[in-house]
Order: sequence, then C-alpha cells, then structure tokens
Amino acid sequence: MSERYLIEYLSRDSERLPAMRNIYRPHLMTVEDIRDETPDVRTLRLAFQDQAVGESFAFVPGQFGEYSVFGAGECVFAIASSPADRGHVECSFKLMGKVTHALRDVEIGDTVGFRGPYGNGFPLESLRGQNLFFAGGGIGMAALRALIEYCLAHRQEFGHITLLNGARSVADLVYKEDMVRWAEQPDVQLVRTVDPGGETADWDGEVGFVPAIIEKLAPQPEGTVAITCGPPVMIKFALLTLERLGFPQERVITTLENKMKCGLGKCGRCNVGPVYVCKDGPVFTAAQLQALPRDF
Amino acid sequence: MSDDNWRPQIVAFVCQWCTYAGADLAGTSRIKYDPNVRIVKLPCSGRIGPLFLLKAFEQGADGVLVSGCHPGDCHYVSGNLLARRRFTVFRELLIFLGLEPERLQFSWVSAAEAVKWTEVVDAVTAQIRALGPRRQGWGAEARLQTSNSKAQSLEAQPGTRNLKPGTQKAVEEGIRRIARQLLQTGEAGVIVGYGNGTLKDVTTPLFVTEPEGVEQLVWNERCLNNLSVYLTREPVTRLGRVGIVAKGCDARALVALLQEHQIERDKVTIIGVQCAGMAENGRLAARCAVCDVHTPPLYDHLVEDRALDTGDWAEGDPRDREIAALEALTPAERWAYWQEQFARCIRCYACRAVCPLCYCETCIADKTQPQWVPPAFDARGNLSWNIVRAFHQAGRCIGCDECARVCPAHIRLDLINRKLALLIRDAYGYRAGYDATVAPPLTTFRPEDRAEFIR
Amino acid sequence: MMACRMLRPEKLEEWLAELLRSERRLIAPQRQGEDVVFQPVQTVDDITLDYINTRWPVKAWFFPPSEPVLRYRYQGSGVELEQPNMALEPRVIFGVRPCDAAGLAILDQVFNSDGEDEFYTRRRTMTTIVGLSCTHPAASCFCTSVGLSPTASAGSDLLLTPMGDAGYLVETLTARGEQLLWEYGHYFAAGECRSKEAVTEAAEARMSRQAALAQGIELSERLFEHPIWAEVARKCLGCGVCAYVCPTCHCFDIVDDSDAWGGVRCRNWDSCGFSLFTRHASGHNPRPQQDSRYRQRVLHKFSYFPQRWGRLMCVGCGRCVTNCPVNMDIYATAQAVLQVQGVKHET
Amino acid sequence: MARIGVFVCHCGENIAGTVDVEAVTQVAARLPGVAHAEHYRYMCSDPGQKLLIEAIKEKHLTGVVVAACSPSMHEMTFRGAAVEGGLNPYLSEMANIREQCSWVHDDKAAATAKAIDLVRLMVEKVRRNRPLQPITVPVTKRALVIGGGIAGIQAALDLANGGHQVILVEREPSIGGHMAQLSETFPTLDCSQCILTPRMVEVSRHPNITLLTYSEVEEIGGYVGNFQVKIRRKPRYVIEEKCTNCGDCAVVCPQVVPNEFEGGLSWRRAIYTPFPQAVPAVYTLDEEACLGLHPLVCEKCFQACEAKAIDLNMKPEIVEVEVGAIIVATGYDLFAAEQARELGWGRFPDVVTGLEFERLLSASGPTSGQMRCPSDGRVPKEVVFIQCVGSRDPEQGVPYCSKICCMYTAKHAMLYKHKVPDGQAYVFYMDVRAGGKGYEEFVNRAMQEDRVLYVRGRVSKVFEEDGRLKVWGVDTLTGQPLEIAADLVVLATAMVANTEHDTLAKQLRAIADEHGFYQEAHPKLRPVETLTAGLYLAGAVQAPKDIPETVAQASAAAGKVQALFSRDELQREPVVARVNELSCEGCFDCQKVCPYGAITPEEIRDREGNLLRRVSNVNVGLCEGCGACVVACRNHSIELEGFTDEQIYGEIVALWPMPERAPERVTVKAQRRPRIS
Repeated sequence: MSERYLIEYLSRDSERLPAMRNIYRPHLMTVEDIRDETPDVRTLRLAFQDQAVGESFAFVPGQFGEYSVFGAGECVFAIASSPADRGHVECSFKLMGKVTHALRDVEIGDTVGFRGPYGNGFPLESLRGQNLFFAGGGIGMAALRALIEYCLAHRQEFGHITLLNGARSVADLVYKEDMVRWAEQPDVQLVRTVDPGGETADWDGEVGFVPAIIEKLAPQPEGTVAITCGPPVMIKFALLTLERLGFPQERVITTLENKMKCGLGKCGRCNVGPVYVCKDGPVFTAAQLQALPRDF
Repeated sequence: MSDDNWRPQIVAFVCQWCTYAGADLAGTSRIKYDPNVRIVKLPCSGRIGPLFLLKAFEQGADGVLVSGCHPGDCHYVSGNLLARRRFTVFRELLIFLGLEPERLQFSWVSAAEAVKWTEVVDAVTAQIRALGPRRQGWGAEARLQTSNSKAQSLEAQPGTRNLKPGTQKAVEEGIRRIARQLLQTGEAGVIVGYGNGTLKDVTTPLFVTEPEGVEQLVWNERCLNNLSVYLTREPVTRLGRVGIVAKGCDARALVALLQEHQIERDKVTIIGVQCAGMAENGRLAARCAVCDVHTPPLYDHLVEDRALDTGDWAEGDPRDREIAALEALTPAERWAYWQEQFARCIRCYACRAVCPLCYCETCIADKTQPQWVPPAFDARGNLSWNIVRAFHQAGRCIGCDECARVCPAHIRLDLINRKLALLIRDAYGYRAGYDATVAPPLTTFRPEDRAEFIR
Repeated sequence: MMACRMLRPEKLEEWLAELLRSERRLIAPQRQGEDVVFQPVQTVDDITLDYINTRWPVKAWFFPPSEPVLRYRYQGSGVELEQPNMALEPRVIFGVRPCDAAGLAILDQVFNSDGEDEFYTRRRTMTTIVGLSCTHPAASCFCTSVGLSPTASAGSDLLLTPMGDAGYLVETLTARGEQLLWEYGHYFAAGECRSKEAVTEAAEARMSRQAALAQGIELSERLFEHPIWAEVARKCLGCGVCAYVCPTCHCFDIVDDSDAWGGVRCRNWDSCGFSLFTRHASGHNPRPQQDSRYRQRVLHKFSYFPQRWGRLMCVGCGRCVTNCPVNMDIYATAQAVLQVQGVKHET
Repeated sequence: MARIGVFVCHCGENIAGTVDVEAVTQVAARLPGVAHAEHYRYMCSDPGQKLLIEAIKEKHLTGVVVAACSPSMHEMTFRGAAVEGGLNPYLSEMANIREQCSWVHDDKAAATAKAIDLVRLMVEKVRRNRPLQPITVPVTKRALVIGGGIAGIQAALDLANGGHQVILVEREPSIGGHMAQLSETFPTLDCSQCILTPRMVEVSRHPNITLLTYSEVEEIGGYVGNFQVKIRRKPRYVIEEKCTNCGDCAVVCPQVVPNEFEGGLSWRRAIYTPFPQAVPAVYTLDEEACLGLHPLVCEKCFQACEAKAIDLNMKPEIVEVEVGAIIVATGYDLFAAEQARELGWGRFPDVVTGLEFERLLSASGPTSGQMRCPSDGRVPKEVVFIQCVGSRDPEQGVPYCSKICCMYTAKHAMLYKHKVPDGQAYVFYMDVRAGGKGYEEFVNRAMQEDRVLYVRGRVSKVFEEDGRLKVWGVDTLTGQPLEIAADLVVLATAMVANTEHDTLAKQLRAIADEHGFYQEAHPKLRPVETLTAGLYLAGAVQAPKDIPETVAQASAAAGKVQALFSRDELQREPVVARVNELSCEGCFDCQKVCPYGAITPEEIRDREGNLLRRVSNVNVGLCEGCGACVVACRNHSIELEGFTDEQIYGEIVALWPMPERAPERVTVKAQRRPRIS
C-alpha cells in the first residue's frame, strides 16, 4: 500500500479510495460431489461460484487451501484434484475436529469457502525425467493425489512410477477407485499395504507398515525421486528407510501438515525455525527438513 | 419506559416433567397468557446450565425464566435442588455485575399448575416490559453510556495496615532445613519454594532438586505466588515426589485439590509456613488483613514464625467495603463499572493459569463444540469469559487472590471471588479449602436451602 | 530527510490542542487507575507525560486483539459475504516510546510482506506516530541490549526527544511525519538543530540491563535440544500475558463466531505459549510441553525472525518481564542461552 | 448442511385458527438447512404421516420437525413415521405450537410469530441431532402392587391369574381397604363384604401372590423393568405362620383402645384382628397400645398363646425385592370432618361421617346392624344427611367434586329407611350428581319409594339445644330458612388424597397434583400410566372414584403391566450421559451430583498397565438421563444424549439474531482541507 495513502485520503473524498483487498475473504464454492473414501475420510468436489475466478484459478500440485464452513471455521487441506480440472478443487479430509465435522455435514448444493492456493507445491522441474516413487499413508495420500494426477496426465515426461498406498486397515484405504484407474496407466506399479491386523480374509495386497514395504520394494535410488506423505511417525521412519536404501536427501520429498490459519506467513502458527510451512512449504526435501529444528 | 408495541424477548428453560407438562395443561385448559415467552425443553432443571442463560442474554434476550419441579417433586430425585443452589449463586453473581434481578427469574411450576404457569409468564413479562429493552449488546456500548457514573470513582482501597513481617530469616532457615532433609532422605525429589527473582523486590517459584540448592530458597513478604498450582503440572511432578512450601492460603488450595482428586495426599510433602501476611505496594495485602490461616490448615512439617503477630483484624477486609459500595449502586451503575473493567480484559488467561483450581487441560473457554464462550476478545466475549471463570470458582475459590494480582489489566477479580465466597459462606455455611471430606457446596443441597427468589 | 526542528515546551500543549481540533483523531497517553494507557484524547489536560512507558504497547491500535475479517449471512443453502466495516480515519498517536515504535517497524515487515494484510496496513498508513524519546528507563528495560536505544527512531514518523529547557528535538522520519510537520509547521522552530547524543547517553547510563543480545541466537541442534529449555520453562504456567503485552508478538487465530443466521470470522490474538496453539484436531501436538512452547517464543524472537528479516523480534521494553506472573525473564533467558551457545563454541 | 423437513399441522382449526400455518411454512422453507416445508390439516392422520414418510424418501431428508401438538401427544407417532421413512427416530422432533401456542394465545400475529420461533428453534436442534440407538434392558417379570384395597386386590389377582409374580404390600394388618368397611354398595345394595372377602381369600391363597401386610415401601430405586424395592415389614409380634386366629390372646389382653376399623365407635384390645374376615387371618399386636413391650411387664398374651405364635422380640425387617413394574393403589382418605367446625363433628357424638354411618349400618358393625345413635343407643327418628362436606368448597375444603357422595348418601338414606321405616331422612345437597349406570334411578328410588326428603341447600350450623341436635339450613329453592331437630347427623365427607401420598410420590418419582392425587400421564389417553415409565395407577390414588371405576382401572393397570411383561427385553430411551474421557479431569463432581449412582471412576492405563488418569464412567443401565452431571462438569466433558450442549446451543442461538457488534469507530466526516499543492 502506498505511503501516500494518507495524503490521498486527506486530499480527496474517501469514497474514491481503492477498495480494500481482503486476504481472508474466501471464494464461495458449491459442493458438487461427495464421495466417502473410508468410514472417516470423505472427498468433496467444489465448484467456484464465480466462473471467472474458476477459469483463472490455477495451482501447482502440492499446494493447499483453507477450506471453510461458514459458522464453523477454516481448516487446511491439500488440493487433491488434478491441476487440469479447471473450475474445481477437491479436498479429502478425515473427521477430526469442529470444522471437519461441519464439512461432514455439508450436502450437495451447499456453499463452502475456499482460500488458496497457498504454499510452494512440488518442484515439478526437478521431477521431470525421473522415476517417481510415491509412498502415502492414510489421509496423507490426499497431498500426493494432485501430483499423481499431474504426472499421469503428462505420462511421457516421467519415468517409471511406483504408487505405494498404505492404511491401517483395508477399509481405511483411500481413493480405491482412483487406484484402479492409476494402475491401468502404462509403467505404473501399484502396491497396497495395510498394517498388520488390518487385513481381511480376501486381501491380496501387502501386510506391513509403509516403511517396511518400502524396504521390501527397495526402489533404486539412481534416477528416482521418492515422494512421501502420511502420519508423522510414518514419515519419520520412511525417511530413515529411504536414507538406508541410499536415497540422497535432496531426492526425498515430503509435505508437512502443520496447523495453519492464515496461509500467508503471518499468523505464526506453522513457524518452524526460520520457515513458515504455509509459505516456504509445505513441500520440503529431506535435506531441507534436516536443517530445521525438530519442531513439526 | 418503552412504547406499547415493544415485545420483550424472553426465553424459558423448563423441565419436561413439571413445567413443560404444566404449560401443556395450560394449553389443554385454554388459559390465555402472554405470547412473548419461548420455551426450551430440557429433561430437568438440573440440566439447565448457567451457560444457557448466559448465551440467551448474549443473543439478545430481554429476560430469562427458568422453571422446574417443586422441591421434592423432581422426577430425578434432586435435580431441582442442585439447580437451586447453582441458580442462587449464578443469579447473585449476575446481580453483582449489574443485571436487573427481574431479567433472570426462577419458578417452580408443577405439571398440574397450569394457572400458575400462566401467572408466572404474565408477571415476568410485565416486569420486563416495565424495565424496557435490555441495555444494548450484553456489554459493548453500556460502558460508554455512563462514563461519569459513581462507580468509576470507586477505587481500590488497599489495606491500611503496615506489615509486621515476623522473623523472616529464621523462617527461611527453617524452610531450608526441612527442604534439605527431605531431599537428603529422598522423601522428596523436588522442593517447590520461592527464590529471588530477576528484578528487585520480586520472588519467583523455585524448584530445588539437590540438597545444595536449598540455599537459594528464600522467605520474605513478597512470596506471593500460590505454588500449589505446580502440583498439577507434569514438568514439575515428573521430577519426583514433591515437597512444597505452603502458606496458609496455599494449603487451602491443597485441601481443595485433594477434595477434587487432583492430588494424592501421600504423594505430597507439605512444608507449612506460618505467615504474617504478604505485601502489595508495600502495604499488607487486602486478603491478608482478614487471614485466619496464619498457620496452614494442612501440613507435614511446620515452620513456625516465633514473632508471628496476627495483629488486630478489627479493621476487616477492605474489599468488603468496596463490595458494599458496589452493591449500593444501581444496577446500571454497577453494570457500567464492570463493563469498564471487563473491556480491559485481553483474554491472556493469566487468571486461569495461576489459579491452582483451574486445572482443566482443556478449559470450557477453549472448547469449540459448541463455542459457549465467544472467541472474540470483545465486550461480549470478555463478559462471558469473566462470568464463566467466576462461576466456576464459586464455592471452590480459596481466596489467594493470585488471579487479581497477575491480571495485567487490573480487573478486580478479587471482588467477584470475595463476593461469591461470602454468599456461599452465608447461604451454605461453607468455606473452601478447610476440609477435604466435605462435599463442595454446588455438588450438594439441603432441603431448606434458600429459595426466596423462586416464584 | 533528517531535517530537524525544535518544539518549545510551551508550544507542545498548543500543538496537541490544535491536533485535537483537527480531523485527525488524537491518541495519547492518559492515566487509567494506576496505569498510563493510550486513549483517544477528550481534552488536552488528560494527556500525561509522566510515564516510563504505557501499560500496553501501541500495537493494538493497528492490530486489535480481536477484529472481524469477514461477515456472512446464510441465504437458503448459500452464503452471502460481507466486508467487515473497518472505518478508517486519520490518526496521530502521540508519545510512543522508541521501543514500541520499533515494534511497529517489525510488525510492518510481517503484515506488509507479500499477501499484504490491509487490515493492518491501512490503519498504519492512516496513522502518524509521534515518538517520544525515553530519558528514564525502568529497571526491566533493556532496549540497548537488543540493538535499540532510548532515542531510536525506527517506526516513528516524527520523534521528539526532550532536550531539557530547550524543548524537544523534532526528527522528521517519514513522508507522514513530513506531512504533519508541514501542516503544523508554525509550532516548530527551525534551525536550532542540536545533537540528541547526550540525552541518549544519559538515558543509556541509567539502564541497568546491558547485555549483548543483539547478535541473536545461533541455532544448533545441540542448543535446540539442550536441557536449559526445560529448566527455564518449568515455572511457565502457559498464559498469554507475555505475548499480549509484547509490542512485536503478532501470532493470531482465525475463528468463526456464528448463530443461526450467519456470523463473523474473527482474527484474535493468539500466543505460542498456549498449548492449543499448535495442537492438531487429532490431538497430536508438535510442541507438547511448555518447554518447547517457551523455546519457540525465545527462538522466534532471537533466532528465527532475525534469520528471515535480519533483525531481532524483541525491542527490550521489558513488559513481558514485569507482567509475568512467575517472573519468566526473556532477558535472563536469552543471556543464559547465549552462554550455553558460547560454551559450544569454545569446545 | 442438513436437509430438514418441516411439517406444519393445522390440527383442524385448533392450530390453524390462531396460527397462520401458511406463513409458518413459508418462513420455515427459507431457514438454513431446511429442504422441505409443507402444512397439512392433520399431520397425525394416516395421510399426514404419509406426507412425512414420502418427503423423507424423496428429498433424502436428514431430519424432520413436526410443528403440531405437544410431544407428549405424538412424539412417538412421528418418530415411528420417521423410521418408516428410513430415518433414525431420534432425528425427528416436534415443535409444540398447539398446547403452548395456538391454544393459549388470541393474537394471531403474535401466535404466528411465536410458532415461527418455535419451529426455527427445533430446526436448529434437529440439525444437531445424532442418530441414537435405544438401550435394551432385561425385564424382571414381577410386579409390585402398593395398597391392598379393592384396587390393589383386583390388580394383583389379574396379574397373578395372568401368570405373573406379584408382591402385594399393605400398610394395615389386613387387606380389604375402605371397601371392607362398607355395609352395602350402591346401586345394587349388595353386601360389600360378601363380594369382597372371597377376593381377599383368593389373594391369600394365590400361588403367584406374595402378600406382605403390615408393611410399607421404604425405598425404590432403579427404573422400568428393573426396580429395586425395599419393603419394611413392621413387627406384628405374631408369627403369621403359627397363629391359628383362635383369639385366646385378645381375651386376656388388659389394654383396650378405640377400634379404627369401626371408626372409633367400638373398642379393641392391643392384640387384635381389625375385623373377623381379615386376611391374613392372624392377630397383630399394636405396639403402641401394648403394655408389655417397653419394658416387658405384661406378657399375658404370650402366656395365653398355645400355638406359641407370639414373639415379643420381633424386629422390623427389610425385604428387598426386584420388580419390573409398580402399580400404586394406595387409595384415599376422608376429609377431616372436624375442619367443618360448624357441623359439630367431634363435639357431638351423634354427628358422624359417612364411613362411620356405614359401620352403624353394617351387620358386623358395633351395633350388629341395629340402627342406633352412638350417644345413647336410641333409635334415631330424624336423620339429617349433609352432602358436600369439604368438597366443592375451596374455602374450607377442596374445590373438586368428590363424585361418590351423592350416591352413597342416597344409599345411606335408603338403608336407614329400610331399618327405621317410620324415621325421617333429610338430605341437604348442592346438586345431585348421579352419572352412572343405574345411578339416577337409584337416587330417584330413594326420593320416591323411600320418601327421603331432599333439600337443596347448605347447612350453616349444627348445634345442640336441650339435648337435641339442631340443624340450621336454607332451602335455596324456596328461600326458606330451615331448622330441623335431628337425632343423628351424617356428613358426606369428601374423598381426599391419602396423606402419605406425598412421601411415597417422592420415592416413586411420581408427580402429585395440587390436591395430592397422582398425576396420570395423560388425562384422557393415558389415564392409567404415569410419566414415570413402569409406574401405573389404580383407584382413588388418582382421583375420587367409585368401586366399579376403581376395579376397571385396576384391571387396566394390570393389563398395561402384562403388556410390559410380554417382552423379555425393554428398549429404553437412549437419553443417557456419556463421558469424554479425553478431557475429563477426574474431579468427580459428577459422581457427587448423580442421584442414581450411575457414575464411577474408571482407571485409564497405558499399555504397560501404569495408571495414567482416573476419569468418570457412566453406567448407562443406571443413568436416567437427568443431566445434572453435565452441568456439574466445568469443562463439559459429559454430554447428555438427546439434550447435548450442541443441540441446546443451537436452540438458543436460533432464538434471536446475533446482536450487531459495536462498530469499531464511526468515521466522522470532517471537512477536507487540501494541503498538498
């Protein structure tokens, strides 16, 4: 804002002052589709009510938004839909607190709010030409979904793709339909795993925690970038496993899920060391994380 | 007062067995009455929490009516009798803060008393109609209206007595001796006491884990903190069995914590200290002027102060004069006084943090489903927070005044606490922090409890 | 633009009186019980100059404890958004101490960075800060320790420094200051420009706390994990006083307050000292204990913020020290941490 | 957002006459979360319910609000309809716009505004309702009948004959109640004892009935299907099993006291049976009258009893039983006649109450059925019957009509005339109320065949003059003052509630009305039930009744209990408290306020078994859902299902629009002074 604002004000009519830009004002979105992924994970498909905004809206996979239910508040989720899907965003959320409970109660046709995109997104340039090894646990898959969709849409730009999807139990596996679609793509290997005890009688996937399956799959570090997201404890061990397999820290990418409120590096909530996860993240390489204090 | 067309907005919280059924009977009997009351049905008057009444006022109610079964008729044995005590205290609290009593009314109406129900509704409506609309905004503007009120001239009257600090050095030595012994024998893993602070004339809570460290323990007239707050703090309790330096008022907090199962008696060693009173602004602190626990009511070791001069307390508690002065004001003036106070609140929750009895890890003010205490730090939210805090302390506050001491906005929380403590002493013969075996006053009742305010 | 003028002592009141009559709202220190606070001025007589510092820093006039950032009404299954009514008016805040003014300069960096927060910046540009140098620091003050001084000019638009009988040395620091001076130039005498160094030195000499903290804390893993944090934070009770009286703390929360018809989305002050600050809805908390929360507070001010913005996020006003219920002392803590850090360098 | 359906009922003109149902529907349709709104003439009718069911299905409603009558009328109806539509029953709520709106207001605008508010409030509640599953509890198929009068006897026999275990508790030494005191019964004039005593005997012999006489209910806990009852058996000092009813003990007993059964018109010993046909047929030692007990000085009866049935060391005994249902049949008392001071009862021996007169008429009574004045045994020639003593008299007595007095007075007068054909009977009455099969004819018979003189009017005074009673009254039909010299005056005292109702009602958590009679669940449709599930009423405990009505209600109550007992399990309302273990701080204030002992501490341990915390735990079988614990919990770690904080919060915030926040500052438009050149 111009330093001369006051002078402008003093010299003219206040009515002619530029309208305020409100960084906290969300876009209004219409709920177009509701899909239950698991008993406590749901995906919403949201359409921009203002078509012009929808047309111009673009984002990088890995970026996130502040989704809000008016009356309950705002909550942060990754944008889970494909960047090519113009005019819409999708989010997947797990039932947790006040906002997610309110989101669970929305019906098709209802209005919710969306602010974004925020954050840095995945470093697409450094991924091109590489084999990609995705390892997602539980709701963490949501943060990878946009990137997976992007990579599959630009299939020729990337090498071999491995999708490792883990969950506590078979019922808790997300994106079951997407997985089928993704696995049909050329040169895509889909591995699904559930925690020991979470398997069903007819389960034909792996049984074991995600890091153990990474170990078992033993992806070749050369020419491969590993991208992982999941619960904090999974990420911790997945990073260790990948390191053991010989992945250099620069080629291991993860996204952090701190509590965030403003999304713009102001509210201070996601401050970890010198970075704000909302502005400088949420995507970090293991090397970048290594440099941060263990405060996330 | 108001034009004839004005319709007060009144909400009635009623129990489903008596009053709701009584209101139904009024319908069946086609008895006409005023249409301004909206009924919210609950199973029992015992389910009607003060937060409901608060929220109703916050939302703009001109009046609130609570009605349940007559004493002895409760479908749930005693819900209405518990409610009676809660409402007695809550009502007095709101009146003390300046609400007109007519706006918050209570009645017993049985399932058979259709006529009484209609009479109560008509009477309450008429009274509220006569009062006119509630002062705007449950806060906010009210304080601006009466900036020149008498209330504003009411100023804190600190104790006028001088300190007689006793033999501080000897007491300090006594504390150190016992602390050393406890640490040496392993009876305590940590001693919670007072040390010198980083600024002149300030002490600070000190945690000593090694016998050599006891030399840092101090005792003087500035040992204001109520250290018992640390007994429910994991970073302290994980250091081992706690030995705690406790003045009389601190020991009362320990009694209350025992009563509420927050500490186990055999896991704490209490180093009781005879206390001659603490200083605020160089004078004897107000609460110390009427202290009756110079010797703590509960201790394992007692450090005596041989020069203890408990003085002549004839002067009384200076706060009682302030309370009386406030109560002599009109409701509007009182309201203005407290609005001005609460407007200063910045919701730092220091009052909550220092209170030994505010041990809830998740406070009701932080709970969002639903959001009973409005999150905004405005007049509305601040008023609710302060009322909820005060009510939660009713019958439990041991009067250490820590909340008032630490309030950066100098809100007179001590007056509210004191007012409620006096009310509970007079109405129920109960004072907190003396006897851990007695049920706290709001968890019990007597059939003959006061009920003069109930229609 | 270091033009300097003098303001005669007897002119000060006249100038303030005219400011009061102007279209600018005049906000100045006034007595409130035992405290001095910034309040809109009713009469010039209410203004006091007898204070070391005001009870609260000046930040709330730009970044209020609670402010609506959005209003909405339900319309069937839809929602109608309303811009919150943020009325703006030109203001002059008189008598801001250099430490508090420096706090504003720090907040400017946060709120004026990309994703500009106009709730803050609009108020900021509409307000002219008239700083007032400090001659008698309190026992808890330590501005020189963090690289400021009792007469520092950062954040002020005009800075008045008392020069004894000669009156106030007036430094014009920004275009807003220049504008004000231009409007009321007849109160200010030009020419007689004297150095404020002597005043600065005298004030600094009265400062009892003079440690070298300005270089900040250099974070290492060892320091981060050091037991000192648990030790210093043990007595911390986790209230928000330190953050709320701090001229630079700016963490906030965004919450909805609604009823059946609609509601308000509010931005409220928050504090990294509260356990709920980082707690996820799942219950997971990256900073589960008070020691990690207190560490965040200290390191944010002395390490993280400097890394990002090149300056400390502490102005040494000492409010958090005097207001802490249990005498947590950030000055002492920073000293202690630097000592630990120093040990590391030696070994 | 929810998809709520709102259904506004006209209830014919009952609602629509006062409330603009169209307007209510229109406003409701625009409320946030409302997906459907309509109004209909009778929502409770079949087509009405169909509308609701169809709407749920078609519009995929997530909740319904029926704005109609009181939920006590039709909550169950619409919950049932919701289930039929595929919704959980607890997603249906009623807005009470009839009993609490249209019926009590005249102003259509105000009533409509109120109805809209009530609907809105319920919409906000339903939006926050969660599906609940009923709690099933086993049913103990044993009933407790309190009171051994004709009502209790009938109910106990019906149940026992239906194959269920019954415990019949009677306070007095014998069952039979007031009916056993009557001579003949109207309108058939058959002998009361002749029809009653066979039933009494049947009770004593019935294998399914446990008869506990001389016993009182001490404490009642639990809930429908699972009541725990403590019964105190007063010591009768006679072992029931051993007593042969020979009467040797009474003969030697030196203590003589007035006989209550005879209305004090004759005497009994300290050891006695109340009347010859008493059941059980055993003697009872009246410990207050006995000389010997404290200290033991007499012992004559003990010595005289050859059966060794007397145990002077007998102590009160507490019997604990579990029952699934309770029928209260504790009957009535009579208006204390001495309160009508001007009528002289208690001062003049020849002023008697109706019940005393029954004993004078009875063949087993003190005069063996001879009509005699209590004072001197002469045959009364002039008898004045005064009706409405205490009844229909809000000043001195009770405002209601005692219902049976007209009939029994006619009976008394008639029986008197049969015994003293040359005597004259006068009846002072206010109105003759003889509604009932054969009742009007009966009264006419008294007037016409037996020439009883009916005087419409009130008696102002009964006094004695020259050794004779004088009755002053007014014949209001002629306006003539009357003075009658009477030998005997009979007062038709009102039936009033049993004085012990109050204490028992508290025990039972039942509601007594303003006169002390028990409140039925609904005056028309649920006259046998109370609002406490599993508690039923029989006889005059509810209101004044004659014998046929009493018996009918007793059988009805027994039928209700049998219906309850036809199931092995009972579904209870899931309105119970639940603890949030995560935020419970373990202060146990909730435990202190719980009247049912439903809350106990529970230990939370880590995997290694170390105690982490103690938190509260609710036993949902014991929880009755009062919610006292919720309010006691400072950080609201307990919720009451069906009345959660969220739901009530929703109701409150729905009532008024949020007040506008104080504007931050009002911009004052000052004059602009351009200063920049």
